[in-house]
This record gives sequence, structure tokens and C-alpha cells, in this order.
Amino acid sequence: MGTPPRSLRSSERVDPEEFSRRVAGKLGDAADSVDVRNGTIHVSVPARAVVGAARTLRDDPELDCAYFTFLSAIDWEANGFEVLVVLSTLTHGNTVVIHIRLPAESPSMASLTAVFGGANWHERECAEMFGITFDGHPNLVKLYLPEDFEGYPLRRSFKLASRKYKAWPGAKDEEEAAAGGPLR
Amino acid sequence: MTIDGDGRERVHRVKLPKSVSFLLNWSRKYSLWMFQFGLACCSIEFIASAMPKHDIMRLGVIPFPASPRQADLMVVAGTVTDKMAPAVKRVYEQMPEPKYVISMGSCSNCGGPYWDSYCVTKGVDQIIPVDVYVPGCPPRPEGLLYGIVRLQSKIQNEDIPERWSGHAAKIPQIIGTGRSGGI
Amino acid sequence: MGTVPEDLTRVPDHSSTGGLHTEEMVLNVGPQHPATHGVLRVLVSVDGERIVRAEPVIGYMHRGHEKLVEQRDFRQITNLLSRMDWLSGINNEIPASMAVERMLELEVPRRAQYLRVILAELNRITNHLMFTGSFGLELGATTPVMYAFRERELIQEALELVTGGRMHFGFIRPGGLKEDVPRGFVELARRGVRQLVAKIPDYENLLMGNEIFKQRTVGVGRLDPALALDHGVSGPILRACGIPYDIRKVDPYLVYDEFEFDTPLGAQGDSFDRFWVLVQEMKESARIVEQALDGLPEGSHIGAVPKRLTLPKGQIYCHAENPLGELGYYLVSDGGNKPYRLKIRTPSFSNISVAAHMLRGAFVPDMIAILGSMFFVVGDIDR
Amino acid sequence: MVTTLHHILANSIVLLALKLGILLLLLPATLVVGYVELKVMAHMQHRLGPMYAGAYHGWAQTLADGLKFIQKEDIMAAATDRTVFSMVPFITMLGAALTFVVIPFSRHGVIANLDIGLFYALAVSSISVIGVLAAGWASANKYSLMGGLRAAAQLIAYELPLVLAAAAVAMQAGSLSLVSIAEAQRYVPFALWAQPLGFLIFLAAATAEVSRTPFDMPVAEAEIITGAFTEYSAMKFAFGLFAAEYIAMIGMSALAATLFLGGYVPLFPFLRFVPGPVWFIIKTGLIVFLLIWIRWTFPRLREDQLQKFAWKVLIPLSLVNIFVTGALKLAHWT
Repeated sequence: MGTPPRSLRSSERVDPEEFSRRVAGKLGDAADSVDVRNGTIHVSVPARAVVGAARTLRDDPELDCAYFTFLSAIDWEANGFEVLVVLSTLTHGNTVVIHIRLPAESPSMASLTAVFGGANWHERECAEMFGITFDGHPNLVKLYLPEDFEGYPLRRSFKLASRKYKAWPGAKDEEEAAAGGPLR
Repeated sequence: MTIDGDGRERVHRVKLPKSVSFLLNWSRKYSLWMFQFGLACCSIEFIASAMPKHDIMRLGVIPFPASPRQADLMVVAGTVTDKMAPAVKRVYEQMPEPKYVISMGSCSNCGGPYWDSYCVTKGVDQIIPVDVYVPGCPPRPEGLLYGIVRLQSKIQNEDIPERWSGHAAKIPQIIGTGRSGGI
Repeated sequence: MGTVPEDLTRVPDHSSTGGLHTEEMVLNVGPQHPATHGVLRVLVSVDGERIVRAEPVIGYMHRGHEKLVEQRDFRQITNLLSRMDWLSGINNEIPASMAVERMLELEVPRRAQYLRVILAELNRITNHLMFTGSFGLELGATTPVMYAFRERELIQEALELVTGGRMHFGFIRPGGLKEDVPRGFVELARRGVRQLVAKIPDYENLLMGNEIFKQRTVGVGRLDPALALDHGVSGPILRACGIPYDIRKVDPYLVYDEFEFDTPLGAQGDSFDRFWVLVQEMKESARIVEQALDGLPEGSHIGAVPKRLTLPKGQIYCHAENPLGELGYYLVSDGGNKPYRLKIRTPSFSNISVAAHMLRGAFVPDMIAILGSMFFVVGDIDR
Repeated sequence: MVTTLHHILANSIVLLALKLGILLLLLPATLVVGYVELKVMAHMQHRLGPMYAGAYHGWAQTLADGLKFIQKEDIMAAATDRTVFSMVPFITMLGAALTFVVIPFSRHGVIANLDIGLFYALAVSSISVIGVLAAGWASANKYSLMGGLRAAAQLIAYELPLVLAAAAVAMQAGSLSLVSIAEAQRYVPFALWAQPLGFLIFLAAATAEVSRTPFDMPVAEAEIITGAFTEYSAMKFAFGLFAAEYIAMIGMSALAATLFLGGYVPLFPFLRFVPGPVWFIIKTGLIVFLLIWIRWTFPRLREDQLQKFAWKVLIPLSLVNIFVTGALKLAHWT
């Protein structure tokens, strides 16, 4: 489960630009693109190289991304799913977001529970909400939803039943309001 | 005792003398053992109502019992999700008969801000009969106290044989505004 | 209602009981149980009074915030989000508005930032007071919760004067606040905070000085720092293990870098340390509120915000120090006025995922002390 | 022939009826103590407590509780062992009420002045252990089983220090009869000069016998939901746990008052004119208030710490207490 944390809090943060160069250097070919937006380092990694990238990010003393922040996904409908694995390093004060693109039908990915024990629940939630299977996960059963719940709620294709019968009463927008409709 | 259609013994409709029914109603009114059924945010206001500033115990509502067997008032405080609904129903059935339910907060009244959620039961009265609804999200502790006072005035005017002849009987309307204390 | 996972009923080896055939009893704690705050269910496999395996089962309060948020525009989502961790309404709303402001590069006036810090810290104090009281209640002492709520009501009065609500405020808007602070607020907040600081020694010797309380909590539920980091534990629980990770210091947002306050750190990371860190943090928050009230600048309460709030296409991760830990919003926008996707990273979800490891081998009454000292809110776990 | 009051009293039937009347006095006593507990707890917690039941400061709150419990439906789960389940309330009530047979309210106001009164009282008070264990077993519920086992372990562990502390008092007074123990404390109660340590041990053990905080593991709401009595409802619960607990509490306080504070014996010579029963009620009330006070301030002990406290601290201390009493007695100092 990783060695106990070393000197964890450096008084000044490593500048994100410099840290992203360090990440690009360490990951080498595994990372397709590394860039910095709003102070967080975004790394896009192909599905096959995720476990390796996560392990180097965590074990390498220069990077030391030992803090598993969260794992989730975005449903881009036609062009597939994008899984996000966000790790942050307390000693260098930076956050790294790993993006993984998966195909739209039967998306599947290697599970990170071998590297981060904390990924267990996050992957179970991602699986039941998006239908992404994580192979190698010890106990991939539903986390939140009751057993008899069918469908993947967070997919864009899943429509909310109540909305079918009654649109959101607050649907009034500024334009309709500007066009003379009553302000809600 | 007459056995009615669905095999349940029904108390024969006998006219209880006014003073006896008054005394029994009075005792049920002032000894509401409240079962802590806090689900969501309303449970914090529910605890706040038992605290020094609002002190629900003044009205005779004792928050002691931890098991449904000894409680007779169940306050459903918070969002009832579909996964939690069977648990709510089972706990309601564990409670001995003269039992009352207060639905606290708009989540348990009708689904509230989660009216369009895919996994929230829209209103706890779909699974258990509710006596008093307390609106608000969350209702202020004074709102819950007022709900309890209205329930007490309902209990005071209850007709016991009517009640014991099966819960499906018409639940009497609250007569008059809540009057607390005095008797 | 959920089958029992098969590994829970495995019969243990009999070395400890000298060949006597003993069966584990699977105990179902929750989903409705006085000790679990709200509807957390723990499947506990018990050998006598000692817990062999414990598996928290969550989802009884799952209301699907992430899906509902996709149907509401950026001003309406804060109303829903403040109902997730229902003990810290303001702290839930701040990162959501900050994410929108950072994406649009909106300039928030200094007075609004100061007021946001004051309201956030007051809300942190009410959150911590709730847990101070309920931790004592679970260990059997029913009086501390009454005193904790006496202070809590006073501070809630100050919040109510400003926002009109006691728990869910809906007061933070992208670009600043809903409206300015009424006149009496500064004195009321100062009085509430002063009374709190005066009364904290009461809790310290009523609970922490109490010999029985120490026996029940010292050395119980010790959390190993590496395991905590691995699961993403944050907040007072992580600081109780000695790791100084406080987002107000590590990645200062709003105007936190203008106040000096320190982060209390625990030593062993057991229940007693978690409770100690919680109580010390209330003092720190009180210090921040005092400094912020002194230096409150003049100015407008909201910046220039376009009437129709549409965000440019893009993704942003914005996190803040919630009373229970690191609350992060990963906002993905496709150019419309509704978030395309909003991932909500809540502290209690990661904090409770460690519970299974900590409960193994403890006694049943210890489970109450451990869960009580894990400071979680079920709405925060289940979103 | 003038039938003086003395004659009437000498008639055994009337005397017996009068004495049984004392036992019946216990039920209203539980209502009073229940009300006092609610009020003292509330005022200690900065609250008002029951106010509206019975209009003036909620005096009828526990009366309303009692009346309400009569109307409740009595649920027995299918798997419960019916006969044992229904028998339990009587056992616990029996165990609690019988201690009052030997407790003297005044010089002659004792139901049966047995010369082995103290021995009888301690023996009887341990009957309720069987009741709680039976409740745990009969209600076919995991939590009650755990509650029952915990109660049995705790009550047995605390029986010993109770008996040893009482033995020291018997040595001190030279007799087992409670009346002579009380008489031996004419004007100076044992607690003050001979048995201070014994008094503290007795109080701790008595709190554990009655399973009140900080020893209320068997009835710990937070963990195992009213312990062995989870499945009980209506009159069984009110009679078996609620009333029995209060009667046991009053019984133990009365015993402690008689053994260590001198029961009906006036504390100061110049207050001799105050009748015995008044003194008795004052002293028992004092100890009951102390038990209530302790209950609402302390958290509860985990039961292995509880057992350690009994075996490693209370029992050795009570043995030391006996040794010291014996030594002082030999040296004719006391």
C-alpha cells in the first residue's frame, strides 16, 4: 500500500508548468499530451497504459501523487466516454488529471484497485452510473442503486421520468423573460 | 368482537363513556414517545427541536426509545429514497398499534427539491399513512412543534373504538386550532 | 434488500477458540440505527463481541445530484448542492460559484470575498459543534450535545439574520453574494464567536478531561496515514493522522491567505485525536472570523455578472476545504447555460471508504466510537 | 374495652395488610422518581423538561406514560418463546421489589425484621439477572441476545464488590439485621467515620447492578438498542424494564442509605423529634439524586473496561476495606 508519506507539506508549491514538464518527462511515451489549464495538469493516456502511468505517478519520489482524489467519467454520447482519474501530490502541492478515452459501446478499462485501494468505491460507482466495466475489480456490484434498478442514470441517453410528464417549472430563461414572458 | 371480511377482529362499536375516552386520549396526547427516524437534513432540525432552545420535551414528547417497539410517534424527517422505502415501511409495522406519523419536510411530504430524481419516493404517504404534514425545507423547529401540537389536538378528539376498528377507518379531521397545555 | 456478500459468512479458522466450533453472527447495523448518523448500513460479521469483518453499505440517501444538476442552470445548482452535506450549506455552494467565476474570469469584489470567508467559517463552526455534541451522545453522555447546540443556535442566529435560512442558505451567487449584510450582523457574529471561544473549555473538561471518555477513545480506531492518503481521506480525520493537508493553506482560495491561523495536527490518528483536532479547529475558525470582521472592506456585494450566464466550452476542477474535508467540483461545460457534467467529489465518500479497514478487529462498542469519530454526513456520502 | 391503636396494630392480619401496603407504595414511587429524573435531567441540560402534561410543570408526565402504555398493543414476534417472554417482567419486578421486605422505614416499620436481613436483600437483588438473561434469549433478536449476555456478565461481576462492601458493614455493626445495623449508626453514620471506602464501592457496584450509566452497557441505546428489552412493548416494557429499573434503583439507594447513612436514624441528636421515615426518605432521595446526576454526565464504559474495573479495582479495594475494618475492630477503636 505504498511507504508511509515522506515530508508532506512543502511551504511553497511547485509551479504547475514546471511540474507538468516533470510529469511529461517521467511518463514519456505513455502520455499522449500534457498541458496545464487553470493550475491543474491534464494528461491524456491510452487505456492500456493507465495502470503503469498511475503507478509511476504514485511511486516516483519526484512526482509523489499518493493522494487519490477521485475517479469518474463523462459521457460524450456519440464519441464515447472519457474517464478521469485525479491524483494530487501533497509534497509538491499539485493536482494531475488523467484522461482516458473509451469507445461508446461496451467501454471497459483496467481497474486501478491494484495501485490505489481507494479506487474501489469510485470504480463501482462509475460502473453502475455509466456502464463502464473495470476488469480486475474485486467486487464490481452496484454501490448506490438498488439491485433491481435497470439502466445507467448518468448517461445522457437516460431521461428523467418526471421530466417527461412535467417540464422543469423554472424553465423560464432570461430570453423568454426578455421577450415579455413572466419572470419566474 | 366481530370478525369482519379480512379476518381481523374488530372492536364492537360500543359507546365509551365521555370521561374514560377523555382520560385515555389525554394520556396518549401527553406521552408521545418519539422514535428517532432521522433520514436527511430535516433530522438536524429534528434534533435541534429537542435541544434547549426549542425543547420538544415540554410537550411531553420523549425522544428516549431507540427501538420502534416502545415508540408511538414516528417522525419521518428527510428524503425517502426508493432503496430506503422498504426499511421505512418495515419500521412502521414494528410499532405497536396506536401509532402516529408526522411527515417532516417537503422531501417526505412530496419529494420536495428532488421531484424529478430517478430514485426518490415522491412522498412518504405512498408507503405509510401520515397524520400530520410539516411543510418546509427544512421546517424550522417551531414548525415541528406546531405539527406536534396539531397532532395532540387530533389525538385529544379521537374516538377510541373508531381507532381500534382497524386503521383503515376514517382518520378524524383536526377540530379547531391546536390548543396546547391547559388540561 | 441486498444479499449478504458471500465472503462475510465464511467460517473462521478455530485456532483462537481451541477447536470449539464457533459461528460468526452477521449483524446488520442500520440502515436505521441510532449510532449511524442517518442511513448508513454496516454489515458486521461478529465473533462474540469482536468484529471480524465490516462492510459499509451505502446508497440509502442517494438522490442523484449529479443527474439533477444537468437539468438546472448555474444559478439554480447551488440550491441543490447545499443539500448534499447538510451541515455545511455555505461551504457546499462556494466552490460551485468559484468554478463558474474562474471559467468566466469574473472579478469578485473584496467585500464579497471577505463575507464569503466569514459565512464559511461560521458554518464550519456549526458543523463542528454538531459533531462535538453527537460524538458525546454516541458514547452515552447526553449532556454535551445540549451545550453544543446552545452555542450552535447563537451562531445560527447570525447566519439567519444574513441569509434568512438556518441550514440551507442559497446565498452565494456566481460573482458574489445574493445581497449585502444587514447592519446588526457584525456585532451578532462577534458575540456568537466570543461566546463560543469562552465555552470551548467547558467541552474540553466535560468530555476530553473525562476519564471514561479517554478510555473509550484513546487508541481506538487508529488510522494509518498511508492508507488514509491511498483512499483520499481529507479534513480533520487526515489532520488527526499528522498530515497537514488543509486546502485553505495548501491552495488558498478566496482571501484565506490574508489571515493567519494554524492547522491543528493530531499524533496517533485515533478517535481521541480526531475529536481533539475538531475542537481546536473551532478555535481557529473563530480566529479567522474575528480577523475577517475587523478587516471587512467596503464595496459592492456582487461583481458585474452577465444576465444570461453561459460558460465557454471547457473543463475545470475547483476544490475547497469543507468542514469534513476536500470538496471538489469537476465542471464540464459545452457552452450552454447548464453544466454538461458536474462531478462532485465529496469528502465523506472517501473518508468512509476507509472505515472497513478500521473496523476490523475492533469491539462492537468500539465501532460506535470509530464511526462517531469519522465525522461523516450520509448525504455527503451518497450524493 | 377500649380498643387502643396498639391493640389494632398487634392484630397480625392488620399488621400484614399494613406492611404489604408499603410494597404497593412502590408503584407511585416509580412515577415520582421517573418524573424527578426527567426534570433533573432537563434542568441539568439547560432545558425545562415536561411542562404541559398536567398543567403545572408537567407533574402528570409519568402518569400519562403509564396510562398510555396500558393502551399499547403488545407485539410478540413469531419466533419468540412466548411463555418465557411473558414471564420476564415478573421476574425482574420480583427481584427489584423483594429487597423492600427487609428495609426498615422506622424502628418498627419493617415488613420482616429478619436477623439475616442484609444477606436476604443481596440474594434477592440478583434474581433480576435471570430475568434479563431470559429476555435476551426469548426475544429471538440478535441485539437482545447480546444485551442479555452483557447484562449477565456485568451483574455477576458487580455482585462480588457489592457483597464484600456490605460484609464490611455487617462486621462493623456486628449483625446482619438491617434494623440493628441502622441502630448501630445512632447519630454518626458509618459512611462518615468507619466505612467511607465501603460507601463508594457500594455505590459504584449498585449503579452497575441497576445498569445505569456509566455501567449501562446492557441497555446502551447507541449500540444495541435497549439491550435485552428491544422486543418488549406496551405494559411488558413499562412493567418489566421501566418500572423495575426504577424500583431496583430505589431499592439499592434505600439499602445504601440504611447501610451507610443510617436509614431512619436521625443524623443529629437535636433533630430527634423528626420521625424515622422522614429521615429515611431524605437519605434515599439523596442517593437517588446522586444516581441521576451521574447518569446524565458520564459516557458509558465499554464492557471489557467495565469488567476490568470490577475485577481489578473494586474487588481488591473491598477486600482491603474488610481487612481494615477487621483490624480496627480488633484494636477496639471502632
